[in-house]
Amino acid sequence: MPDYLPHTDEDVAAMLEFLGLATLDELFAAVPAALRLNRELALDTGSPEPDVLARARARANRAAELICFAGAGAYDHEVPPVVRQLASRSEFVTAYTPYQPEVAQGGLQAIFEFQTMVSRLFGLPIANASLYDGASALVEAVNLAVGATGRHRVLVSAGVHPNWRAVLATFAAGTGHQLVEVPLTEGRSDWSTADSEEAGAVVVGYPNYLGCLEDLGAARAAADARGALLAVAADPVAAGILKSPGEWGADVAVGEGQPFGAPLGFGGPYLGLFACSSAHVRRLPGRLVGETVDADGTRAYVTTLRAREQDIRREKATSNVCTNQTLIALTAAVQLGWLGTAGLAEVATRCARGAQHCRAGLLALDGVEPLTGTTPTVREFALGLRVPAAVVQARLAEEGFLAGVALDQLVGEDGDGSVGAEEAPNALLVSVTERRTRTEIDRFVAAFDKALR
Amino acid sequence: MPDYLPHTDEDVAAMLEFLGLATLDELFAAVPAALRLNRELALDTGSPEPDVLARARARANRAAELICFAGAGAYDHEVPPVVRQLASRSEFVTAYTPYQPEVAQGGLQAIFEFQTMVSRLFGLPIANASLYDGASALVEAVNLAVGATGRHRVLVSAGVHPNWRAVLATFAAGTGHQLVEVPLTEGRSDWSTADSEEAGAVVVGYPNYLGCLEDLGAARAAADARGALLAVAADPVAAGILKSPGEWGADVAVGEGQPFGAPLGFGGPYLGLFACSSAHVRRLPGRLVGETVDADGTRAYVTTLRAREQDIRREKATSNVCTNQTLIALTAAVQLGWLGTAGLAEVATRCARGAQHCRAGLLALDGVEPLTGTTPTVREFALGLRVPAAVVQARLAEEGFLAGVALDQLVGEDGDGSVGAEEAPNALLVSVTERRTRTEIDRFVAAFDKALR
Amino acid sequence: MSAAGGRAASAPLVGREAEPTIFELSRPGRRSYQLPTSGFEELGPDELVPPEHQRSEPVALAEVSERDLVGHFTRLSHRQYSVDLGAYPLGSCTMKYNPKVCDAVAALSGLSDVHPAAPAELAQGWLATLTELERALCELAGMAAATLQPAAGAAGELTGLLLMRAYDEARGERRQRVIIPDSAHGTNPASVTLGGYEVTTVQSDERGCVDVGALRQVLDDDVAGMMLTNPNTLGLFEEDIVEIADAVHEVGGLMYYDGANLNAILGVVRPGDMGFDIVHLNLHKTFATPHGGGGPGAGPVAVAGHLADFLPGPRAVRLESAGPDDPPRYGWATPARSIGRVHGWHGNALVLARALAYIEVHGRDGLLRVAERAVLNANWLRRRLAGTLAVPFDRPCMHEVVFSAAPVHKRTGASAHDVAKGLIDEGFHPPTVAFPLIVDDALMVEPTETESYETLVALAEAIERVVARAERHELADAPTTTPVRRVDEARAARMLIPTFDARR
Amino acid sequence: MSAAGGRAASAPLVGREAEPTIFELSRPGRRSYQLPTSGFEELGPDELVPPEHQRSEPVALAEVSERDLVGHFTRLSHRQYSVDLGAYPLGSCTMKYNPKVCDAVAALSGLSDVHPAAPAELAQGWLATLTELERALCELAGMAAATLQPAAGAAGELTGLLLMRAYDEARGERRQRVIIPDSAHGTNPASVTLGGYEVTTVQSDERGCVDVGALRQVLDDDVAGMMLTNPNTLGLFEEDIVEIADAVHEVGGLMYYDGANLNAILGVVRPGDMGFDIVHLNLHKTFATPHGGGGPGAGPVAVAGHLADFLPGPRAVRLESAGPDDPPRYGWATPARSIGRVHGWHGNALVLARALAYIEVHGRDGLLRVAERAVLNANWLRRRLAGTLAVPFDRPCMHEVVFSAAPVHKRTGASAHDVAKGLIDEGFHPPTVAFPLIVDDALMVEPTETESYETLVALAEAIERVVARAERHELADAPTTTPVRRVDEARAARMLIPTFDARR
Ligand SMILES: Cc1ncc(COP(=O)(O)O)c(C=O)c1O
Ligand SMILES: Cc1ncc(COP(=O)(O)O)c(C=O)c1O
Repeated sequence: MPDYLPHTDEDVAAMLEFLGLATLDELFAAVPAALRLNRELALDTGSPEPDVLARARARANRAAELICFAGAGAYDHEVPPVVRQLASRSEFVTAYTPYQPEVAQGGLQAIFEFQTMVSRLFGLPIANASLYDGASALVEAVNLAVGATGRHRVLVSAGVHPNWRAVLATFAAGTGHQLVEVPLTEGRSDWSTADSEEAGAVVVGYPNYLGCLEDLGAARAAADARGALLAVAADPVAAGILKSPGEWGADVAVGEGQPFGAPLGFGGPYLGLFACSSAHVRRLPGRLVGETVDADGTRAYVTTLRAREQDIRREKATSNVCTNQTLIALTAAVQLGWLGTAGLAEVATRCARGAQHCRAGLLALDGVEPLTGTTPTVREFALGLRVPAAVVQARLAEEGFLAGVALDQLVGEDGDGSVGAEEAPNALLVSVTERRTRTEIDRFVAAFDKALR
Repeated sequence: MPDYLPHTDEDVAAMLEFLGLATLDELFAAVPAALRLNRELALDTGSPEPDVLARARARANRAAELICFAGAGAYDHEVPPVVRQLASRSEFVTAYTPYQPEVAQGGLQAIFEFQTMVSRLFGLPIANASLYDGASALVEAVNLAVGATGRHRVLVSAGVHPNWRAVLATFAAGTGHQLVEVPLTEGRSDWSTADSEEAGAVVVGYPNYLGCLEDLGAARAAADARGALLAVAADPVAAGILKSPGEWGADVAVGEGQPFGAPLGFGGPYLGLFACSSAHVRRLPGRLVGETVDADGTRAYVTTLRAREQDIRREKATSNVCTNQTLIALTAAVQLGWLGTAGLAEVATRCARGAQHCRAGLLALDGVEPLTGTTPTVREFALGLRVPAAVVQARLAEEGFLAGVALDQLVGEDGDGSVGAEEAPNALLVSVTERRTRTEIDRFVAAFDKALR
Repeated sequence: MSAAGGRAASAPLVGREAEPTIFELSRPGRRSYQLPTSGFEELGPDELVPPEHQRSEPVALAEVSERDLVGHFTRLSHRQYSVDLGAYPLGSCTMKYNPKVCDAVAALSGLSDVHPAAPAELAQGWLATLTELERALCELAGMAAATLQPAAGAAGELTGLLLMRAYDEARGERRQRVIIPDSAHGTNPASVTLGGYEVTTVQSDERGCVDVGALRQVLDDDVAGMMLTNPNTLGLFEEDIVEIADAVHEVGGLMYYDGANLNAILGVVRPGDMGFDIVHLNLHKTFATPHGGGGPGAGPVAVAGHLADFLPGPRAVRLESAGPDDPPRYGWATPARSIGRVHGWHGNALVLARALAYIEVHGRDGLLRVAERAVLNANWLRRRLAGTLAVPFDRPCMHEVVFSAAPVHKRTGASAHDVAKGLIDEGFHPPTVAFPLIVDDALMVEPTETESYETLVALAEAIERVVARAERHELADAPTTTPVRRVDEARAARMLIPTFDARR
Repeated sequence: MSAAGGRAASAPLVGREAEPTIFELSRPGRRSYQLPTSGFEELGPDELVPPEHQRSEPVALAEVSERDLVGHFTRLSHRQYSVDLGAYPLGSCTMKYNPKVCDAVAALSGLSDVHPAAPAELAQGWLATLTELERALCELAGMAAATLQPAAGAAGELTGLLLMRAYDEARGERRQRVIIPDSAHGTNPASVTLGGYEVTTVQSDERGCVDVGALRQVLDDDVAGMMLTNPNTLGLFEEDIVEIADAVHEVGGLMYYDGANLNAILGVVRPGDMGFDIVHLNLHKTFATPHGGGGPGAGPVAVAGHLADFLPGPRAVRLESAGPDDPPRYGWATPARSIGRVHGWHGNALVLARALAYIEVHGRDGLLRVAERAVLNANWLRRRLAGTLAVPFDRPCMHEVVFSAAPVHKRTGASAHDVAKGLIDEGFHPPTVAFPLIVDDALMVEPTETESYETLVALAEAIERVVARAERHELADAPTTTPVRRVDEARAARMLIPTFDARR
């Protein structure tokens, strides 16, 4: 009966005696007898660690072994041993939210550095200490915009990741926002389709989820025309070579931070990035670390503007967020520290370089068409195939490749404003990271050719 | 050209200027020009980490995937994640020998605890801070005994691991010890075969390398009769259920500490365990940590009796050992802390239980004979097979098993006092650890049966 | 000149200086990163990105050597308290020891290197993991089905409220209010607002529990439901839970269980059996996901059968097997009247895998022991410290106990906050202060089951010493042993410096 | 009552108390271990071991919960300085930053889970690793062949001396003496004794190098060889090395190269080209095996062609391939006149794998940069600190520089030892003190190539401040910021307490 509990039988006996109790069961005297479970849980009895590890190993997935050309917001980037090792230091891993700053300077300073990095990346002066993921960051961005403008109508480009739009829609049921989908034309948002009523937010991807570069100038204009804030869902890696959302005039920028050191991990834990202009700092969702001094005047860090938060503001809080993704944010700070100025630019460039090579190779094949016309893409791109994308995926898996993301998985068989019903089943989104070598890409293209036949 | 050096070009320029030098090459002005390499090294240029990791992965070995029934001093024991994690904390990993005790209390205290554990395990009051491996610990034990007695003749049981005996012989060429091999009869040392001249040491395994329990009473008597110290090479796991060398009257006990937390690692880094009676503390080889106090009277630790060591005593030192296996010793302290009193006994018992089950199963097969008669064994046992051991190994590898250690690999085709020339090629040493389940053992026996045909 | 990355003066082992930021350690031209050999000719952004989209300058990040990167973050780690260093008796937070085997599970390449959009056939192991965890959580909660998507407790709460809403709408109703007790965690009211409801607060009675009379007064058919945690945030079991649930159900409301305190009742009593309809579970509390300095966590939501159809999707499900001897197969399915997605993918998957490992190691027997020992520890401390601190609700507690330093405060001027700072110098992380809000000078202690009797004694003695120091007016300076002294929180808000760039 | 495992008061972050030993944390009946389900009935020792061999009581180890185990060793780690915390400028020790990629290589299951007696066909990857490393080391040393068995430098030295001996004997000789300079590391004379030789010490001249005249005086045909490190332990290059080697060779002696200082000359000049016959390499210094608090290391020995036949065996070798397109195959071979084994298996294999990874990451270009930067850093410090400390041998150094605090000592009473303790309070690990023995109050500084310019400046400034404190007689108390103050080393030897049990 091995477990992690330190209590010897004598301990239990002595403690019960101190409490004037005869049995452990009496500890639960307050629980009405009728409610007690009074049977064992229908779970196995405890297994020793080696058995549990063996069981977990047996749940390994074939996808883990494939050379990855899938993206759509989750990318197979290089994470070096040094980043893994630093980010897994147990002081960081087994700490709580820094309620006692005197013994939490380590985590606080790391997050302060993270905020600085995100702020610089997105070109906006304020960044918070993380949100759950890109989708939740977008939800908070829209909430901020609606709160700031008092307008519930929200224009959402169909180029925003379909899952994120789905999450937006789910939560809009509570907040009552009215979401208006703005469809894509040749992979770019067509703002002319939306009516010109006032709105609280205009939301657009950069690049959008199909990999296309949106015209953020047009998006800014669409927002201005409607009195809305502009919220940009930016790919943080592509941001390494693209004009920043801030420079384009965004009020809020959000992103999925997974590419900065988090493993693919079947979708989580990931990292919601959130930055905004100074005007909105008091509406900021989530935690914010600020610099201050200690009693001796030494530089110190602490979570600040706490009056926005739920534990103080309760039903009037800017958001309900409490536990968040701090460790992943810290990991991102380490990973961005490792990449540095040149490294981030190099990663972004390499992704683009590989993607362009791959795209050219695939488009030269019989039975492959571009799905977004000639609109420029950066690190991923959408294709229309002669055969269903799922079939190509299955065939390429046999050859050792994860071929990309089948778009009907994201938009459904009926498609949406980004991909039409006719295109959806045969549409594939392909992504290339800096880990993909030229040889791998060339082999992939050759295997793809075979798979189409 | 990525590397780990922080120097920017400006740094190099500024530093050279400060030194009044024009080029880096001038730093090497003291090197006679004729000696300079003046060509590039015939090595590849540097490769980025991911490439190097990929290359290392490509050097993976088939043996790593096999279910391990090999032992002979290197065992496939359970090492839990908690031990790996603690022992790989970078403070322990990237420290030097504790020359400055004020900033090395962590490592020092861990080694003090290690020494205590080894002392208790072997039943002797003094244990050092580690030696390279079991073989080198044995060399040091013999050196100590010879030094203490002034007698160079050393009786070495053929039941001592053949590789260790080989190492003893190699170093005896320098120290001039005369090694006398004492052969085994039915797996036990036959002291009657050795002449009764005075000797410095009597060396015996417990259990010996063929897994047999030696009569340490007889060994003690053999030592006493010759005025020798008794040095016991003990299996530290079996020691968990066996009478300790100290209790048997050993003057020195040594062992291979690999089973306490070190991976198989193709033979290293392992851990030489060394314990002795108080009489010999000033002849102790290697480092010793002692408890003391600091200037405030607080408990503190420091390496002590340093006057034995080479950096002070130079040619008169008790040994030449300097860098040693500290991290592996620390790992052993963590692993033994994890096992605790009950755990070590349980591991030893489980090994014995599995080995007995396996032995019975194999002996029931056609074409398998015991190699050591009816002498009791604990965790491993030697068999004579109908076919060459190498053939059985190869066949069982196909079935997913590492079948054991072929004894001709250790003793050579011609055998030695432990295994005769006729037996050697067909002799196999099989070992069972607590990691082997009954099902695995039963499958192994079945596959073994097939392999013999 | 930038700061010296090789100077350890900020490591508490050898100094007390401030650690420079990574930006101060930076020197243009230094680098750590190394990328794989790609085999590509070196096209730059000019060839890859249209000019109007190009960044004019690279993002200015820190430029450090790998050595300085390691020195910096290692030193930062030495400036951070953690469970692995010592007890962390933060009430409501369940800072137990997290078995390292769970780290090992989460690090397995076969799990961690899987793309979330991989076709189900290539991710069977993950789908099996999710369905098994869902089953275990439902059994523990006494519920029928669950979503594993919510990334934390608060996300679970909001999901639960949207389920209420969907249920309401399916009934053709449009209820407006959700009831929560005044002792509730701040996420509850915040979530209620985001769920589109109004908060109605119900007072606690003098026993620290929901005042059933007061509750009845606010119940009507505009009430969509009630959120409750049981044991509540005072560590007390709501003994009238059946009456409460019945009353809420009578007006057509749903009962929502905030599972942050599930640790106390594992295998003893189940939310479903208490009458709850919706339950969120804080896996990062009960199921030993290390808290990571503030996450990641996971907040699955389990529901009774009548709500299963509304759950977020897609959910991993076990498919009908072709034959009885065929291995189990798994796929995705979205419930018929699903409220939709609440996470970008499938939730914090690696956290979910950890939780399953934790459940498997403990098993039904071990989980029950967890609850027993957690409650035993808290009660021992309650009794032991009853003479030192006030115990506002002096009756047996569950897994945590709320003390009040108010009498000490009045007597000595030292608040709960001061006591907390004093405790740091004793080598303990302080308990939660200032929560729950309904107790003055609250000190909320949750020892958890993984702390030993000896640690409880040492903690109690430390608190006694600190209170004695308070009597001697010695706490104003505390802490004195930490790398920084008391931190000026007010200044941080007044003179906001949220990034390094804001310092200038 | 045993100590409290959850109290962090010994962690420098929150306290300054002593950390209890694990034995003091122990409580009978607690446990951490978990073993796999075996499927065996529970036979005990009685059924498994004959009575006369049975232990009467189990080995009394500590009994702690996993939580206390983790707390204890995590707190101990916070009481330990390391490269990852800051600079570690210990002369002769080459405490450089060790790339984490090498840890990752050593942790690969395909390497670390291989039994050393596995048949060669099942261990081809390992044999390839060993042969590739041997080739690289031979190229770096300018040698023909190598053994990878020696587990550290000293083991390599003894191996080298036994090679000398075997070579002698093969020539039918029986030489008795080996020459070492007075600046040699202590392992050299100790190894000479163990090799069965007598030590003849040769003085250094006023330039800090071997006095060639004095050397010639002790050379005769009883000299088996000479051990030398170049650069020597003063960090100086022995410029007369050709003359020295020739002189030794003339009397029929062999030249032995102590490779602990190879870091200085990687790719610049090779021991083989200097006239050495035998070379040991300290992989844990030059090739970035982290030092582990005192090992494990590795001390391969490379030799010139005429000694290859004597090398220890077995050695991994590349076999003739069947056909030109066949993949390479590897096996074991023992040299014809091998001195025999010097390690229980094949040496510290995982350390060897790390070293190969280090060599591969750096490559020929990177290794040369290592040497250049190491020498640049040391010279910069030498020049910068020349006004603060004495420089006994004031000429360009190689990768390390020996200062003398003797003038400071004389002036202020503060010895090199005191200066070292003062430096700790500045946030730096001190340099090596009291070595080499031929310099009074030696402070031997080896910054290594991985420390930055900024760190060198900070180190220099710190030393200047410490010397200033010496002038003010403020060092007697140092260090003051550490968890323990100055440790009483004399008492440890006088009142020996080598185990917890000796305390009673
Ligand atoms: C009682 C209670 N409810 C809800 C929450 C919110 O959970 P989370 O922090 O995971 O969002 C917490 C934790 O902080 C809590 O203690
Ligand atoms: C110059 C010199 N020679 C030899 C050695 C001995 O090497 P090792 O400690 O690996 O035995 C050392 C290291 O301490 C050294 O610095």
